Amino acid sequence: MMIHIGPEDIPLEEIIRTAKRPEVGAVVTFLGIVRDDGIDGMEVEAYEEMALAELDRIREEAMDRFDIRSVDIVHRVGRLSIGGDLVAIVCAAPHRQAAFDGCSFVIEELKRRSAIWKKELSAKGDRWVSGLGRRPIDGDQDSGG
Amino acid sequence: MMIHIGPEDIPLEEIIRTAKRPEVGAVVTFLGIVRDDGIDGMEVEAYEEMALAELDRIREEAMDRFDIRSVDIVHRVGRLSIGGDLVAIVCAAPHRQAAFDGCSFVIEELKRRSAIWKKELSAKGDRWVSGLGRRPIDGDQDSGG
Amino acid sequence: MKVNVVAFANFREILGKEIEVALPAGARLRDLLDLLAKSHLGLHEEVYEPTGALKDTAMIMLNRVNIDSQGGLDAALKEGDELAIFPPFAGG
Amino acid sequence: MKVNVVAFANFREILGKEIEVALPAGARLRDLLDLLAKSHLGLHEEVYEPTGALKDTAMIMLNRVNIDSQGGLDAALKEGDELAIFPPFAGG
Repeated sequence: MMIHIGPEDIPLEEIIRTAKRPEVGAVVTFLGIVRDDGIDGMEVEAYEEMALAELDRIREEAMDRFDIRSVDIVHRVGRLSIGGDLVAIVCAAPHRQAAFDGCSFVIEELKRRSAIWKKELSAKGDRWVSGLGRRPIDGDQDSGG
Repeated sequence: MMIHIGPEDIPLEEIIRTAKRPEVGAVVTFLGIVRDDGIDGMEVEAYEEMALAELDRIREEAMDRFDIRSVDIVHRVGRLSIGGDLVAIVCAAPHRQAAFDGCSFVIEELKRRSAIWKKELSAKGDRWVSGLGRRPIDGDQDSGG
Repeated sequence: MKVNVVAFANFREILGKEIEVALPAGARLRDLLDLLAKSHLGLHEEVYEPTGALKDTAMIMLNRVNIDSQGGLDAALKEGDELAIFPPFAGG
Repeated sequence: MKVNVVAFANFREILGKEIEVALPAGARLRDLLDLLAKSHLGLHEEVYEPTGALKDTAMIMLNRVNIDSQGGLDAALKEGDELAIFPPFAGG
């Protein structure tokens, strides 16, 4: 299992291939990409030690809550273009419902709890994306899926 | 968008890459693989014309119901080994909830409505998997995620 | 008249994937199944309950439409009909 | 005493990613923020409401624990403390 924060491309195919084990029947993947909301791209930064520790806790909670066999989480940082990969979560389970539930749980918790920030870059002016910290926001208000 | 039934390997990375468009922020992928339930592999067959027509309807229903931009569905047929890809569904949307909902909808409807059958191959004897046709079954009773 | 029969899964193993069957004019679905059962061992048991009713696990389509809406076993056949027989779907 | 300050997002743009600050013994979090605000334009407005309360959008951790549970602005600082300041998380 892989938990990683870095500027590198996400090796999605390799992660999915590694998630396949004999007892796995379902692999659900969430890929968040930089959406074109009239922006030129995105700048992403992380408080890496804190974010990695929290992602590890989120993975453990997911493995406790759902009948899943593995969770991989990769979040990119640095300057990302429109259509660029932002985050990938790969959740493998014997059955599909647990794989869907685990994958969805991890992305929701990641957005709420991991020390990562995004800035939308635009000719009209850059803008830090409003986060989900103390003031929970319904739905998506940013360009990250 | 791709709807395909065939024996070939599923070009998952290519499908995901193609699903990325400027207005897409989330790509959710379901990959069903042959799980080791004490079997040696699986033989899959389809009533291809009928299954393809139904998969096309399922895709249209998903696009009507959810705010999604694309749905790809690939189902393999023929002899598959443990860990082999069985089915892939790739759903791309501006926001993550619609991508999850669309992907989950398509695999549930595919299992219920598409003219495809699986036989579990085992030294102890081959067995056609009980399907979800007239007699809905709760949960997974087969080795396909 | 001739009708075409396509079969899948356990029914394919009994009948073959696709066969053409010659029937007397006026034949009904029941007649076709009885004729096939004579030459294909095990078909009768896969299609019928001991009571003579169609099994839940035998799904039959006449020209791609479920026979339940076409008179069931009494559905009338005509030249060129396509009959498909298969168990409940189990894809994915 | 010296404390270490790490900042992210809009606070990094104001303060830099990591700075070391010398403070008199007995200093509290409020003193540190006031000292930083003197030399970093815009920090005060990003941290404080006009009322003087901490803004909801200024999250401050002292040694990786939220300051709300450590006395808030009155939290006492000691040599080697790590203060982190950042806006609400916006990853994913």
